[in-house]
Amino acid sequence: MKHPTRKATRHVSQNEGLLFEKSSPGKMAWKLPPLDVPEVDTKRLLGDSQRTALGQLPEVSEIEIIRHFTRLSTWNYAIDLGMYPLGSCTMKYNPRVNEVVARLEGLANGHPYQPEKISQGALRILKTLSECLLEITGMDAITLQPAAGAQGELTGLLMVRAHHQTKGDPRKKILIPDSAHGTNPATAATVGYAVENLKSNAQGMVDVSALSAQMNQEVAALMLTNPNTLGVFEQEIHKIADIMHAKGGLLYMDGANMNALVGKVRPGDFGVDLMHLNLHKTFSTPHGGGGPGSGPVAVKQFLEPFLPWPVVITKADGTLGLDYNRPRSVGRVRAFYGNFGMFVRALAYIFANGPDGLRQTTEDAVLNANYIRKGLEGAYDLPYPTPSMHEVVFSDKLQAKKGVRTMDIAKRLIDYGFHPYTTAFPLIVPGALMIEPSESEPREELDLFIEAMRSIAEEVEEDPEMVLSAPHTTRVSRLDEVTAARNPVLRWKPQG
Amino acid sequence: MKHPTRKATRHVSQNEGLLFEKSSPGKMAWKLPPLDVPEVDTKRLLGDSQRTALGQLPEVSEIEIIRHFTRLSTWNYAIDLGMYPLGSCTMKYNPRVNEVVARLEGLANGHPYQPEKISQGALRILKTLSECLLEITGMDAITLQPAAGAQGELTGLLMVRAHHQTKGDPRKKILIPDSAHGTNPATAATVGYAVENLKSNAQGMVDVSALSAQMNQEVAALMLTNPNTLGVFEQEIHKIADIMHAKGGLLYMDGANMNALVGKVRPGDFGVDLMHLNLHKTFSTPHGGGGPGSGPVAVKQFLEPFLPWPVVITKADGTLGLDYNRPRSVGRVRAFYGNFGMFVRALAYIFANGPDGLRQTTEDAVLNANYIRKGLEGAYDLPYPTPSMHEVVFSDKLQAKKGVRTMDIAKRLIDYGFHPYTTAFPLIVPGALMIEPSESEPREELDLFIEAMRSIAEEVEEDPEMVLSAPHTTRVSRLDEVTAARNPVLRWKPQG
Amino acid sequence: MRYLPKSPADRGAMLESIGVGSIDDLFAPIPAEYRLTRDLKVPRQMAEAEIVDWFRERSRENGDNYAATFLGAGAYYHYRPVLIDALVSRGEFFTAYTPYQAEVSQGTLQAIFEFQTMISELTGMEVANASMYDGSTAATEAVMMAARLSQRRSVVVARSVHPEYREVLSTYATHQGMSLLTLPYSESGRLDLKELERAITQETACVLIQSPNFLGTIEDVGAVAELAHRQGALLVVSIAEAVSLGILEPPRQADIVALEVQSLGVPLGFGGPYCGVIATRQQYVRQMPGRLVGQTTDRNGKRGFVLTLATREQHIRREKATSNICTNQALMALMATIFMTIYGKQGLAELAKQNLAKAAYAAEQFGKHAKVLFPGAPRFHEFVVQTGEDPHAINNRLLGHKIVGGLPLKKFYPELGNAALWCCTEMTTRTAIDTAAGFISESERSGKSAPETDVEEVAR
Amino acid sequence: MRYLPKSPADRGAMLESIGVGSIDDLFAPIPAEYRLTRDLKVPRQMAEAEIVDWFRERSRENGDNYAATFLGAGAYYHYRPVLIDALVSRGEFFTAYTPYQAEVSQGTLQAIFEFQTMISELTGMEVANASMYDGSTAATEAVMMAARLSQRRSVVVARSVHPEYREVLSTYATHQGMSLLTLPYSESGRLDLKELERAITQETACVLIQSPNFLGTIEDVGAVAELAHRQGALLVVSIAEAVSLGILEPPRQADIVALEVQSLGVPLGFGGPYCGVIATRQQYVRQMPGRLVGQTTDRNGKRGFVLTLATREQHIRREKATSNICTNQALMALMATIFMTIYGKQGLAELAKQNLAKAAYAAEQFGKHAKVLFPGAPRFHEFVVQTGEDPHAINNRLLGHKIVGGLPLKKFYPELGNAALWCCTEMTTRTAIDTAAGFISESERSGKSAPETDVEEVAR
Ligand SMILES: Cc1ncc(COP(=O)(O)O)c(C=O)c1O
Ligand SMILES: Cc1ncc(COP(=O)(O)O)c(C=O)c1O
Repeated sequence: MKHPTRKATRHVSQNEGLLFEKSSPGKMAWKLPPLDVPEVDTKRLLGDSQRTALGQLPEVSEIEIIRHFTRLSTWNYAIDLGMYPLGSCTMKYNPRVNEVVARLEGLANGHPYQPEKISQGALRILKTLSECLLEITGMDAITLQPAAGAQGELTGLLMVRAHHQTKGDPRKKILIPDSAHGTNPATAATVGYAVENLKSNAQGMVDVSALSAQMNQEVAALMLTNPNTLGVFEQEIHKIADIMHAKGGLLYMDGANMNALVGKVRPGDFGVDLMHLNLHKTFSTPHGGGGPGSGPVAVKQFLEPFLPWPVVITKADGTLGLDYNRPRSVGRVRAFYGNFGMFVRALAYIFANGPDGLRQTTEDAVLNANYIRKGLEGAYDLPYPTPSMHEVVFSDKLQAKKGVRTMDIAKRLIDYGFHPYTTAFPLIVPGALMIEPSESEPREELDLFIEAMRSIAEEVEEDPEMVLSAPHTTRVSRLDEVTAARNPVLRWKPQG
Repeated sequence: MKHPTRKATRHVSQNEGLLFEKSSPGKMAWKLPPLDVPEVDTKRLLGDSQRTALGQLPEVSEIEIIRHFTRLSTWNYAIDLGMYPLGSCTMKYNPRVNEVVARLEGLANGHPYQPEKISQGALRILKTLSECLLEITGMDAITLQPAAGAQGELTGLLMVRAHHQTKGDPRKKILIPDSAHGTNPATAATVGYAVENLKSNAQGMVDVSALSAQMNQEVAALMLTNPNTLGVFEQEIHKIADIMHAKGGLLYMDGANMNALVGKVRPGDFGVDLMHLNLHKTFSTPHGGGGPGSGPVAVKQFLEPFLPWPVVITKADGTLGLDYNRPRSVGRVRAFYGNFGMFVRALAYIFANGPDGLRQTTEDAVLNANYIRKGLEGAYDLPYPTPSMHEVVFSDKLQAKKGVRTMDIAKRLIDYGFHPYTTAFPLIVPGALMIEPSESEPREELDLFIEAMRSIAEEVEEDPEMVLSAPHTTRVSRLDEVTAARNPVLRWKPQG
Repeated sequence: MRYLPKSPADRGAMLESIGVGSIDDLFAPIPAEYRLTRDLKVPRQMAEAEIVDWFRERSRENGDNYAATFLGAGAYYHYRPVLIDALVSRGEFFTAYTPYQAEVSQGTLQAIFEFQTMISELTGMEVANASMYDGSTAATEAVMMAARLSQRRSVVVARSVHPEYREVLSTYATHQGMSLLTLPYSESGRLDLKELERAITQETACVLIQSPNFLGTIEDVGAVAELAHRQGALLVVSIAEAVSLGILEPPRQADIVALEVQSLGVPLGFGGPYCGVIATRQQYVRQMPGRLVGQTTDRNGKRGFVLTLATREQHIRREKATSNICTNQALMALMATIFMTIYGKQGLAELAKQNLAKAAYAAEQFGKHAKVLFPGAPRFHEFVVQTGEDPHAINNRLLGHKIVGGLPLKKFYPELGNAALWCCTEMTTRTAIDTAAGFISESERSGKSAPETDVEEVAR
Repeated sequence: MRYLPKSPADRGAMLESIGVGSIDDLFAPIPAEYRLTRDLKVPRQMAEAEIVDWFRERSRENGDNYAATFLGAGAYYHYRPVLIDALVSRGEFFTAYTPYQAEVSQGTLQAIFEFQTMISELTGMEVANASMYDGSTAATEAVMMAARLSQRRSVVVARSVHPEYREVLSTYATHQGMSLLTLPYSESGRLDLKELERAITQETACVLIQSPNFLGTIEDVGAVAELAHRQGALLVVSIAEAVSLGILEPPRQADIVALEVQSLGVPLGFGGPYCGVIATRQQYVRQMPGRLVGQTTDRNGKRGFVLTLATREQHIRREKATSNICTNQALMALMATIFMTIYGKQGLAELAKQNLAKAAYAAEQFGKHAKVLFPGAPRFHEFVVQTGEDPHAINNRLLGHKIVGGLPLKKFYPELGNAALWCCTEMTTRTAIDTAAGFISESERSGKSAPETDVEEVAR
């Protein structure tokens, strides 16, 4: 490495094959208690439905399983290891107490259909979290059912649709800024809407006059991310809301970036009609290598009748219950009540913070992003000079001259001991470097990041090949994604 | 690396400074609940005893603590990562269920002085484990109090002393084979005995005629490790016992190597009068980076009166209790009842195995050691050709010709993805390579180990410098132990 | 605040280096009139011990001390080996993001590849994806996928599919202009094949069944497949109880299998997070929703794994994507992977067999006193019992003995009268079964039929 | 057996490669007459679920649902932040051995170095070791160390040192030909200084005191040190409650401090594993028992850590070693390190202050009804209450309210009559204190003095 880093070194790392390659008949990691009822004749009970062979499931022992997954885990980067500045992902600290409370017997083993009288604890959690989220968003009613942000969007657009249908005015289109996340248009399509693109202006914000022009009676809603995916707060949010409302449209807010707002401003106060939250971003529930998430949807009162069933209610005797009798509801978007385990964690996070902690969190998140922005200005091109909130988006314009693109810089960042930022999103920035540090980074880590990024910028000038061929310090070098997609090998198969 | 290994690769690894270097006034990872009693005036209550400054304790946040210790942990080798063939240490799988049951509320939060009527669960564990260990060792009575093997030795020798004193025959000497572990002589000295060395014969066993000659009325006991530290079973054990007993001496067995015997033979059946066990070796309790351990001492009936107090008894009403009224007892060797958490784990291990599992475990441990022995014969010098039980000891004689010693080979083994074996012990083998795989290694891992060791032997011939300068793949290269001892820096101090 | 790694001095220095006077300067882009000038009305900052206490209290209110449960119905109480939590609690797994950057995500990627392989084996399909939200959305997305594959818009659904799964399907389908036709079950508790034959047309995109179905009976997948395929329709099989595949022939004749893997090591957790997964034939993979991991090589020819076929997904294809799913249920898929590895080929079969035996015994005991419905078809570990008395009343009495009875079915299948769905797993002891049988017997003997209004609605 | 990673085929192939016909051939060295030809009589192999159930049952029998405890006396109930178990549960920590091979043990080594530093700071000493078994053996070994340093063989011990610590010291000392002289406490509950002055001679190796002592009072360390040093004796201070150091001046005048760090994040665990540690002056380090980690550099000048000064230890020096200790309490030391890091400089002071306040409140409340002994000296969070009635009887009634009362002292200090040692920590709620005070008040008012024989021995 030309520019040595203070952040990371190389160290010996265990190899490990696939489980199937360690399997041998007769090895086992299980034992069942003795059966306390009579044995059964499977053939007699099941007839043709009886399975004869269980295929290639592995046979291994307990120690091998511990080692297998422990070794695998050491190949991953993680928030617990260092800064994970994926823009739009809000990779923040996942508090350990959340994991403890989510595993408490009565919560972890609660059955979704157990009688209400022995479900008061879970229902209380649903209710308390709902109340907190409503206060935080400034909205009036909420559903916790959606399993992730994208399903929150879907639930929201279903409610938009129901709203217009109830008015006898089923509209056809959803407006979506060109900076939006892919789930926004994909969701609109899933709900049967046509998607109309909205161009951003030179500041990276919604072009209000263009919006005015595009807005009409066909448009059901605008899906707006605020701050948007450039990390820019839509300063003309009130005008945007007015334009939408004037023509009977609704303002949907993608709340993926709520980490920039909590405790400082409430979407319900600036004209949003409905929005989703990502508990796995703003509210610290762990990403788990790709999920689970949780995407509650909060709405203004007029949309309350359309919330999915069931909703939590307080019954006459003061106990909590679930109300399924919701004739105007859009229905159900998944079985049971949502990703309950994530509610427990999000609520624990809110408790740990309190009002002062939540506000300080937001302030620190914005502080961190601006510190990075300042630190990298000059070294990387900043396509939109508009003030940043919780994230900042650079482009690879300066480096592209040397043939080095955002993905190359990202790979090189790995050698410096960091997980890369988000590459190639938002689409309005060609060659984007989308950086979101979150509030969880100490200044020390930010300084190392800035140092690494500046060092890479120098490398691009002095020795672009070094960057183009990165990473150099990982157990595998750059992987061939093209071949993977061309000849997909999606599962292991026995040799020969 | 000349000979590439299939076992390991290098991968990027996070650096991390000392906690004190991350500290900054006002950062915090704690919060106390509000005080529900009146505040106090500390000065008034404590006067001069009040502390004014808490020195250099660090001030950091939760995420920094998680990262600090997570990063540190990734610099360690561990059983969970691979084979850990430290001879005499029995590094076996530490079952995860042990950790779960040891953390059950009533066990983890039980106070040692809580009333017996709410301690029946803990007492039942003490009793059940005692019974199992007595059956396994073939002895009659046991104390679980000693905190580790060395304290077990001490407790045992105190009982030896009490036994002789009771007979009005306080003896002065303990016989200890030259192959013994350092704790044996150190313990004898702690108890006030003179240590007399016993030379091993050419087979690495006790020289029975020499023993006959050395044994006399001055000798209180022989401390014998069986199998001994060469992994060799003392085949003339019956003669040894007879010689000791004939002259009124006792046979103490260091049970560190019980992993070679459980379920196959019982020390109580071959003449041992008393012995200790290492629950952290044979019974799977984790080593924890150096402890805790647990060293129960099992004895024949005639030594029972000397056991440390208290002992578990069954009371008239059938409940369990602790008996402190033990007038002939050697006393107490530590506060409370021993490393209780380790008892829970050891018992869980016995339950998981049952009689068949325990026997199979021993067989596999011996099988693994012999497989390695076979695999390395020829490549390394085998000073004692006597059959091996659970471990095998080679010497660096062949490699020493090229100036490569056991410690160099050990360091090179790290590059091949393994933790080294035990070096330079037992003392009777100059340049020892003491290898104990335990039963927890799959054949695959043993093959990789043999391959690595053979490859190193070749390297010694072809390129000894490669071995002498190892390790090459770790985040730090070989550390300077000499300077560390010469100018000890035993704590961090603020700069300047 | 203890999660925030900054001292006041750090903040001051950073503001200075940014060149602003105060933190509020950074919030200037937010129009002043909207800025919050008060504290949020959420509970005050709590100590860790207080948080634990609060949730402990909730846990206690949530039946943490119940001795046995006979509830199943899409959420199953199986033993979760302790290895699962020990391993998924490693920060490298649970605090990692979606493995976009393959070189520092090989752990997650290889584990997903193993998951895909095991699910393929378990379901008898050729490929499986990395996960869906849950069984209900997996079934729904599988139906959408079938619609894309067949280019047809009508769906035939068995009424014996989990009622909540059908509700989800209906929510999604409504706005896609798809028509749903729900077909009844026959005497045997299986989909009525005659009705099915009549219902399938050249317009039918697919048939959706569940097996074992919600009533506990195992569908005749082969016969349904034949009827569907004859008209060019696809067969989608939903499986809510993955453990059943340890002993039941997988639906190899299906075109798409939508599986809920909760029972493979994912906690009941009051209904979520669970983990759906879609498996199908290789040829259909480009219409499959969700993430996929594929094997490839690095620049030195070394094996490695990457996310692949992303052109199906929303972040590339936007409104033309196969689904809007992004975040999925990766950690639960990892739990299932570990569970399947622990039990393996032999253990999963034995586990399923114990479930079968427990339910067979229970059905026999209950059957001595009350009517066990649908005796004509095989079942796995759930069965419907019809009693004289409202099952809520029986359950209420059982609750007093710390036993949670079967799920009353009146809400979902009113035509079955006083019926409840009972489930036994390896966790159900003979003692619990005998106790429950005793209560049923007592109820039947005393000819009870308490008016429903007296009875608390013990199941929702 | 599920822990064993071998298939029958593996075993066969391995035997073949070794060149023996059966496994029993490998056990041939064991004389046939001793070989076991039957199964061990231990419980049959149990499933994981059965093991968990068995220990759950034991946990329930062990007071897992008690609301409050007033027990201290060398084992303290403090809140254990969840980070501790989250971190020590990483296999890289708890499944590693003693860090003999530094290059692959830097994690453990650096953590111990941090432990040594923090313990030095906390105790006001210059250096600390890596750990001892517990507070009792640490105190005992500290006394042995003092004997080596002073080359004297007489020891003066305060009777206010934990009785079990004194028992351990006595066990060790007896066989080393060391004499022990035990000195009484004064009216104030402190070591009687006049007696001390008389007792110390030119033969005295050291004086051993504990502070806060077993009776809860804080010793006048300075005065004791002066008397000891005047005669060339060393002062060894044992500290059983490490949290006290958050607010109490450390015994800087001591020569050796023997600390029990259980209260810094180690579970009560029915008495163990705990963690002792010895701290002392730099000049005495070569007579210190136990492991030590030192800082050094690698071949490239990079900082690293190693075990050092091993020439003090048994594996090098054998019978001439400073101690026979080998395996110690590393994982508990790691717990304490994490605990100290979490609370840090500020938090530890605040934590100690809450303990002080709780005990002050409790002593005040109890003092309204009964006699709180030793009012003359300051105390931390323990105090002795004398009642008319036998405290076992009061405790028995409290137990019925799920509260565990203070430790009756009759066994250890019969001269104190109906006295008990009560402890409050940050875990003790005002409600629990008020409830206990109520019971004491009731006992005193009704002038109870039940004959002891009627009363179950509730403390041992
Ligand atoms: C701006 C934005 N919107 C929506 C989503 C989708 O959320 P989810 O992944 O939870 O479905 C994301 C996730 O990355 C996002 O960044
Ligand atoms: C043969 C032998 N004896 C005694 C001991 C000492 O046991 P412990 O470390 O538990 O004190 C050991 C430990 O390594 C040993 O190997």
